[in-house]
Amino acid sequence: MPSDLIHQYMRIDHLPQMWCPGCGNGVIMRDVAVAIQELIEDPDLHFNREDFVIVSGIGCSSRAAGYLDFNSIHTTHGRAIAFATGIKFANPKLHVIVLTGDGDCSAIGGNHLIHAARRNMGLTVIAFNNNIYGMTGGQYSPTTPNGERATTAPYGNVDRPFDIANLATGAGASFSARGDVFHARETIDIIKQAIQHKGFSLVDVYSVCPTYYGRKNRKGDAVDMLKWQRENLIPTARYYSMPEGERAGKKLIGILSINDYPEYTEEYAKVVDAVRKKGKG
Amino acid sequence: MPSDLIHQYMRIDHLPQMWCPGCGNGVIMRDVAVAIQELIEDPDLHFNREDFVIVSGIGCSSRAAGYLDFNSIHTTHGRAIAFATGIKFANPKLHVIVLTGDGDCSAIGGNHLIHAARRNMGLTVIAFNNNIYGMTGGQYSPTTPNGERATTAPYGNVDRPFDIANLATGAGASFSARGDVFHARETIDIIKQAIQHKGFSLVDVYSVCPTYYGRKNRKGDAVDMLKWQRENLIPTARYYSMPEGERAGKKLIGILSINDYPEYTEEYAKVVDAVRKKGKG
Amino acid sequence: MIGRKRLVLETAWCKGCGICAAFCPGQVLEIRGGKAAVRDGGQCVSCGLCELRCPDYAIYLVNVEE
Amino acid sequence: MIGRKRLVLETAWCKGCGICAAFCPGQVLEIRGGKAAVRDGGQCVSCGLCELRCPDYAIYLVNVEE
Amino acid sequence: MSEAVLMQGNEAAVEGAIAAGMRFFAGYPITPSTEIAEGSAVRLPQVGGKFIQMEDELASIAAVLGASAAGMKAMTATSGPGFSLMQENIGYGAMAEIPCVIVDVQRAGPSTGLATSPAQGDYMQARWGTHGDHPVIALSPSSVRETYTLIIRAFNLAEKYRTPVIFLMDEIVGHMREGVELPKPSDLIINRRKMSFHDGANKQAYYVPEGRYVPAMKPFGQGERYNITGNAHDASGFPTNSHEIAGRLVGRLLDKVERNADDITRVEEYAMDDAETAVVCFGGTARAVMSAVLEARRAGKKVGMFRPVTVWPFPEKQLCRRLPQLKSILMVEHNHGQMLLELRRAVGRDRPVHFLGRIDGTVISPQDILAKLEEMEATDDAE
Amino acid sequence: MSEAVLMQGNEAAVEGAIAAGMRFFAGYPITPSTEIAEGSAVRLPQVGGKFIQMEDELASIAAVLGASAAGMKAMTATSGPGFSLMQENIGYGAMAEIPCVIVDVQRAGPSTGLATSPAQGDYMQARWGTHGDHPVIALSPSSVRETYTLIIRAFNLAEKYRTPVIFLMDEIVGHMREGVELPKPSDLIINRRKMSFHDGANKQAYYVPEGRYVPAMKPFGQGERYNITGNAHDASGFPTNSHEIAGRLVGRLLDKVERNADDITRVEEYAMDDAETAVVCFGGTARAVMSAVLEARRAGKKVGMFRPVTVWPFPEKQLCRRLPQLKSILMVEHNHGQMLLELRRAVGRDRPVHFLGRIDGTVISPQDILAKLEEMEATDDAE
Amino acid sequence: MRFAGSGGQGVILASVIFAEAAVISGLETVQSQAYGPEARGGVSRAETVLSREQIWYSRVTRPDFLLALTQDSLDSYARSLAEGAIVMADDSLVVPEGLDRGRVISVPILRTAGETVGKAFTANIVAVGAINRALRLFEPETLTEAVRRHVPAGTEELNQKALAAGEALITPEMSEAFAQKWE
Amino acid sequence: MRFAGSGGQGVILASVIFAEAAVISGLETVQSQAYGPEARGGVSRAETVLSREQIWYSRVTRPDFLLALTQDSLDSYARSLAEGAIVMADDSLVVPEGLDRGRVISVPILRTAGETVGKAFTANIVAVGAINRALRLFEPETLTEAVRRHVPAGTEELNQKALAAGEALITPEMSEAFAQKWE
Ligand SMILES: Cc1ncc(C[n+]2csc(CCOP(=O)(O)OP(=O)(O)O)c2C)c(N)n1
Ligand SMILES: Cc1ncc(C[n+]2csc(CCOP(=O)(O)OP(=O)(O)O)c2C)c(N)n1
Ligand code: SF4
Ligand code: SF4
Ligand code: SF4
Ligand code: SF4
Ligand code: SF4
Ligand code: SF4
Ligand SMILES: [Mg+2]
Ligand SMILES: [Mg+2]
Repeated sequence: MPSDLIHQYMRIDHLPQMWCPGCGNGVIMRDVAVAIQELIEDPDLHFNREDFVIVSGIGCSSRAAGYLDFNSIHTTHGRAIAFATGIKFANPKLHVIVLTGDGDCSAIGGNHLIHAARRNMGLTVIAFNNNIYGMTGGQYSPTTPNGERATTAPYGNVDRPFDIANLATGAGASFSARGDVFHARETIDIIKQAIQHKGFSLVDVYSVCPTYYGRKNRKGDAVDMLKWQRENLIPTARYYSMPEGERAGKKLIGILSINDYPEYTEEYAKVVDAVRKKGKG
Repeated sequence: MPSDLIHQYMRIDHLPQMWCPGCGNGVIMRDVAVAIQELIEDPDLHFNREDFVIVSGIGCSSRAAGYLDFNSIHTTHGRAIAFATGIKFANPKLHVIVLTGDGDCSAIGGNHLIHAARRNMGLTVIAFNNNIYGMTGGQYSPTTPNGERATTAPYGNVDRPFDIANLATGAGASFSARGDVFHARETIDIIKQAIQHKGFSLVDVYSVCPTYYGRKNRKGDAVDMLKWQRENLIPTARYYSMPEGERAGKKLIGILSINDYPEYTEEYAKVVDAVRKKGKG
Repeated sequence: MIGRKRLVLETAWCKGCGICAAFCPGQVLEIRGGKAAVRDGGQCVSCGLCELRCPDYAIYLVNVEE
Repeated sequence: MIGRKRLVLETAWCKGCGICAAFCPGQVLEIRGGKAAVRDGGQCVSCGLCELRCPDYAIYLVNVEE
Repeated sequence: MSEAVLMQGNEAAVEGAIAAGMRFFAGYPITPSTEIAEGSAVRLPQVGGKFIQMEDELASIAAVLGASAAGMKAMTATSGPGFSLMQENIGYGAMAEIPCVIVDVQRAGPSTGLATSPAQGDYMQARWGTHGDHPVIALSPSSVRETYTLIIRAFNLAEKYRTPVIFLMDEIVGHMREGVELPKPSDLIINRRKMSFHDGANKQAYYVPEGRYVPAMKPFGQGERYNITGNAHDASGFPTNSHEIAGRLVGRLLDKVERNADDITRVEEYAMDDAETAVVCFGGTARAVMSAVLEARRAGKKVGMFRPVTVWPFPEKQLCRRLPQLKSILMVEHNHGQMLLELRRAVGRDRPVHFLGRIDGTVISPQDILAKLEEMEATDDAE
Repeated sequence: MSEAVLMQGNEAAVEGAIAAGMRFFAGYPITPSTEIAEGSAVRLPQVGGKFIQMEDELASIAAVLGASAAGMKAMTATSGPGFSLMQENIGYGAMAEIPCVIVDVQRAGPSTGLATSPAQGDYMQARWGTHGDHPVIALSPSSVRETYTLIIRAFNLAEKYRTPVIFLMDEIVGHMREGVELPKPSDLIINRRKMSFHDGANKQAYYVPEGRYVPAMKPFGQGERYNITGNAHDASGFPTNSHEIAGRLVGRLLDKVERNADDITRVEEYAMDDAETAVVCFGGTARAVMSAVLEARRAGKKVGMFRPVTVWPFPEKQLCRRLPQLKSILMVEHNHGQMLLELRRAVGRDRPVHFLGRIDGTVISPQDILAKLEEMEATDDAE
Repeated sequence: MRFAGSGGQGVILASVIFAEAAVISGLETVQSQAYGPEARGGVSRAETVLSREQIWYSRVTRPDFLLALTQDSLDSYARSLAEGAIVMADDSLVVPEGLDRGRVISVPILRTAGETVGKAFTANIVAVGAINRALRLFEPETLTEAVRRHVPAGTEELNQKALAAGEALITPEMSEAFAQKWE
Repeated sequence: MRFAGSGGQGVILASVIFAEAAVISGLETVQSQAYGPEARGGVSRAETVLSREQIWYSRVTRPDFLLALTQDSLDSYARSLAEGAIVMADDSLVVPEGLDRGRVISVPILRTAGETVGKAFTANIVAVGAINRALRLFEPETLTEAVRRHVPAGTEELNQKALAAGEALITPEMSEAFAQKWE
């Protein structure tokens, strides 16, 4: 018997999930479930369970769509955000949450990411960023650090990595944030804010893949990798209270940028209204 | 008999080109030819004509590849940068110049743009940015300003536009700049610098499409559109000597950001060297 | 403590990754035979960190009716 | 002026867009019958702006042998 | 004055789709299909629908599938290069059983080819463009008028069989203008998406009662949560690794089209009753064929036209019914011989099958066909 | 100890390609082809070559074509979903005549299907996946050993005919390990890219002498500047709107493969000399077929194996040569019947063509085939 | 009927307006055109087939009527006319040899648009007016309605002016002569 | 020979090592495996066919030998063995009913790897050593070389240790008994 949360929000027939021991995906998936639960249960807010749609692409992380007991759609590799755009635009009252991998959203799906950000389409994108292609067995991804090893970077990675949150901001995202596995509570709160944000929101959640990324790069096991996150990823309050000098090499966990551009489907609705008022329709 | 420049660097059998009267593409294409000519003719530099490769996608602007008398390849819509990546990587001594449209490089080709920028692949990308899909008859592009009209935005464009130069910077481009049709001499100089830059360089050149963008949006004819550029696009020196207040609504023509990350093919060559030294090869 | 809570371990779901044990403030847990196990239940402060970070939902707290 | 230059108009290539005329500092040029034409050649200061901005390479300067 | 309206084929596709209930269009412009996007951009807001221009064709088909999953009748339109890019997700639509209509207005290829010239070179691609075994339904109109009514049928079939339907137009019809008398939409039965899962098997999303082929479809956001995936999946929609379940699933997908071929396939026959020579053609090519057949009949020749309206599945049965009366067959199409392959397979070797094709982007004329018919007479007689 | 090396089919593809002169690989990982990318990443730097992992399959094929234009023998490898994404640029390669090799290691589909299970469902897609009429050469190996030599042939054909060649593997062969004795690369003729344009017609890039089909290819950066385009183009490589030139171009592209079919197509025949029943198959399926044929022969049955090694163009002529001696034919493939369609078309109705296929991601066994052969005997006799 | 000119001259629209007039009058009609590269390169020609019976093949191989606004189009399409076809050409064009001058209506379409109407881009509508008057094809109201349906909102008046200016180019005698030849 | 376990236990590698040893010895061999979802989900089983003649069909329908490292795999594959097949199972597993105990080699593979060798992930190599000794398949040097070719640089020593530890699990008597049954 799993906990109430799991029982209520996951398809427990299919648990425990297919992920490796210590894989960060399980924690992030739970973060999403908790965030949604807390939003639904908040009497001041008016979130309805049936209005949530989980969209994913292909990858280890994208299997999360199947486990979460919502309207869910597991699409093709890289296209989750484009599917999500169709879903949201077709029915703007839906809360459309995209669960995706670093490869899924920033390699093959990079174009849809920047365009959804540009349009400010009201989606919440949660990138399970493990710096590797997990599903296919450990090839480097656009977020694999320079010099690190992967099955397709046997001599060290020549590519420079993306910072997915920066990329989204550069493309015009109105909300971008970073979370991780270790700081699960903070990440839950960030996800809650992302879902509540009207317009496009992106949360780049640093995950851990002990099986491929960890093993190839001598990062130790899942516990070691989480310890690394504890030391190097710093939640907002502590980050800003740190002396500048200490911040070097560390990254902020929290909201990185936010603004209130108009949301796409709302803008479109205005056009439709104007046209229909003018007649014909 | 055309001028020496044209005679020497263009396939004059195919001129005058297919573009509409007053289309900015002709000016930008000439800018590219002049920039290359000046580089080749500079005795201090060692540019060889046979080492230039012009790569384009599909669109009005992409027809430029055919007119320029170099190694040239007119590829598929959106894929010019990916083809160019293959060309450059296969033979790094080549100067690979991508001539592309706003749609070609930032709509369908957006992913290749950000990834080439991320890798710092040694390409020079010149975007002929006319804020519209010219070739297909005037649909909005990712750079069509919000609210403007296009055949597919009959009630005004709901999308927010990209700033292509910003997008490239967000993705990690090591050189990004802006040019235009009116400031042709300045733009030639910018293109020369872009070609000389080792690593990925992008020049977002504001073009004019009087036929579609101009007509749909009551921007007047080509002359009016160039006058608008004269008033609103300001070359570096003047821009920075302007009082802050006057800069509002105006854009800088010049280099926007530059740095010296290592270039991709050079980094890869180091890997190959290291591997071969270790033996086996 | 905010109400009494009881620790539940769903061993069948545990994959033995060791995260719960490594970050438990009370050193309540350990890995035994490839699975999480309670070493010293008395030390549990019901902080819920193990539940928060268990990737397989194999460990959690339930409220205890008083 | 840096050397004497002569203006050449390749009317067959001209599409009559009017750019050369609009931005010629000497008002040397005009559009006549849908094509660029020289209105007053004497005013030409050989600045080359017409050549620089003609989208169809229909107007340019050549050096004149002395 | 009549009530006919002058329309382009591409406009008729938009109007017909709207009549069929299409309220969502996502696309990316490409000649010669662009007017479908442009028309949708104008018309959809007028009827409370939505138009979006996506960043490319990959995104367009994905958005269409997403919108359909969210309950809207959705469509996209493209031409060859874009159709190639859509292939992966067309297979997804087939596997996940998401209805939608994909218009391909064919142009001369391969690659960017001659973008504004007519061709019918995507016929085989419509069937085989995506990987793996999958079902395909494709319809092809030959006039502006038919475009309007046939695209309604395309939507109906998409809903009925829960699958993407390919509407295979060509530049000839897409850019042609004709007067069209619009039938009242209410004259045409338009299937609405079923609103609840089939009963039984715990109301699983992909449960199909014995002897049926198509699970009922419930859009997202209306209760009855379920999972959709392009992986092999069980009746609940969850990915499976079971070969048995996967085999049954793909088998059902193929069966639902193959076993319902009688319902799906339609042909137009003209002057076939006593015909000894059948001219087979589809889409815009039929215009020249009709002219030629009329002319040949005037000259007393027993020639008829056999036109698959449903081009996939190929109406093999209807054709074979005509075989006994036929002495010879002429396939006319604007390609190198694609439907010809199906025809040859269906007919076997016992009837001479002749071919008139064109790959240079020009249109085959009635004179070309008449000349070919004469040539055939000569050779067939000689045999 | 022998000099054989234990290799996976995917590894053999890498080693064979390197032996053929491949020095550029661009790809994107996908099961079950990933080992080809991984192997290339390790091996290419060792031989002075280049490996790059691109952002997706669209970029991979584009980079491969670009590298080939710049003078390198280039390859990519993928599986169904990625193969679908590559289709547009496969057509570009055919139109612009840029040689390269595209490996498709087939898996069970459609869509993401059963990613790790074997299938042969992309056979038709290999021929018809891209839009418009275009030529296709596709080869399919049935053992690890053959993978090594056949991929060398794929590179040779790509160079000789200046066209993308599809190397159609399947999971069975891709993931199987066998001991392979590597022939010395020098034993295999490897065509090098021709280094100067054909003389004549002002040395135009796409000039082809009378009676020949393939223009000589000159890589970028070596003088002789020219233009490459996927639009219809004249002999100089410049886009044209002339229907006549376009028609001649596409005609030549199709002819260069069709008219050279004798040079391109290869089949493997086993025990066919006196066979009355032919079992037709390709790729990894041949393993079970060989076992079954051996077994059937042991039981005294006149059964042989006919295996197209060149799967496109389909070796129709070679097959028809065998028709007179055959009483029946059995097609065995891991799909719903794709090569079966070609077979039926080629054979017509005068021989019974039976089919044994599988779409559930499992492997057909020799026992399955033997059972089917027995069933055939029963029905064919009954007729 | 074939309408030929260079891209941007609006020959397509002229062709569409006649098709629309036909639809309004209950005639059968098919209108089509040939394009340059992608949509942009400009239309080289457009065609309208008018008939009382169902029209099948939509392309005109040998048109009965040709409108030519550029010398290129006049020269190239003059060769493929039906016997007895009528040609309307701008008066700035040189009538090529081999064309029966008695069947050529040479009128100042471009000049009228630029000067009388005041907007060069109305040349197509001027031509429509002239053609209709010369060949006596449709009732003037029908044509007025057809034009109205196809021009952008706000330009109706300008276009009616162009239509009238076009009609005014044709004298009653010309009309008498050509309408007969056409029938 | 079938090798079965859960993902990450390296049963593929065990299977590959025997195939490699076969190649080194000049035998014909085909090695194959079945995967879970994409590459990641872990291999459920791997197979090696050894023969003196050319091998065509590469899958094992009824293996002569099964290595089982998990209870699941033992239970499910025990059902499809050839007659007289030999099974090697970790001694922590319960031998299912219906399996001839006389043909089951039950040895502490996992424990040996974890304790004797010191690294749990060497269980596959321990198994390889045990199997080879029990069935007397290849010369010890051949196997040593086969292992060397397939383990990451730097781990050779560890793996030789594992191999030896595996061999040590098999007593000469066991070897005598099983090698005969196998032949
Ligand atoms: C079109 C296509 N290309 C490639 C693949 C193979 N593939 C599946 S998942 C994946 C990458 C997974 O990486 P990521 O998105 O980072 O997810 P992770 O597994 O790391 O969570 C790839 C390349 C595919 N399924 N479809
Ligand atoms: C895959 C594909 N999709 C669509 C098209 C149609 N198409 C050709 S050019 C173009 C857009 C051109 O816009 P841009 O890149 O801005 O170039 P411009 O014509 O404005 O210079 C489009 C959509 C195509 N050729 N291929
Ligand atoms: S491979 Fe990596 S990302 Fe995938 S389940 Fe295992 S640990 Fe997680
Ligand atoms: S349509 Fe616009 S971009 Fe294209 S040639 Fe004409 S003016 Fe230039
Ligand atoms: S964190 Fe969960 S899965 Fe990991 S050891 Fe603890 S209980 Fe087991
Ligand atoms: S609730 Fe806290 S103290 Fe108790 S076992 Fe879990 S982590 Fe340890
Ligand atoms: S700028 Fe050039 S094309 Fe334009 S009017 Fe002047 S000469 Fe003619
Ligand atoms: S050179 Fe300068 S002054 Fe002379 S015509 Fe040209 S623009 Fe005018
Ligand atoms: Mg990842
Ligand atoms: Mg543009």
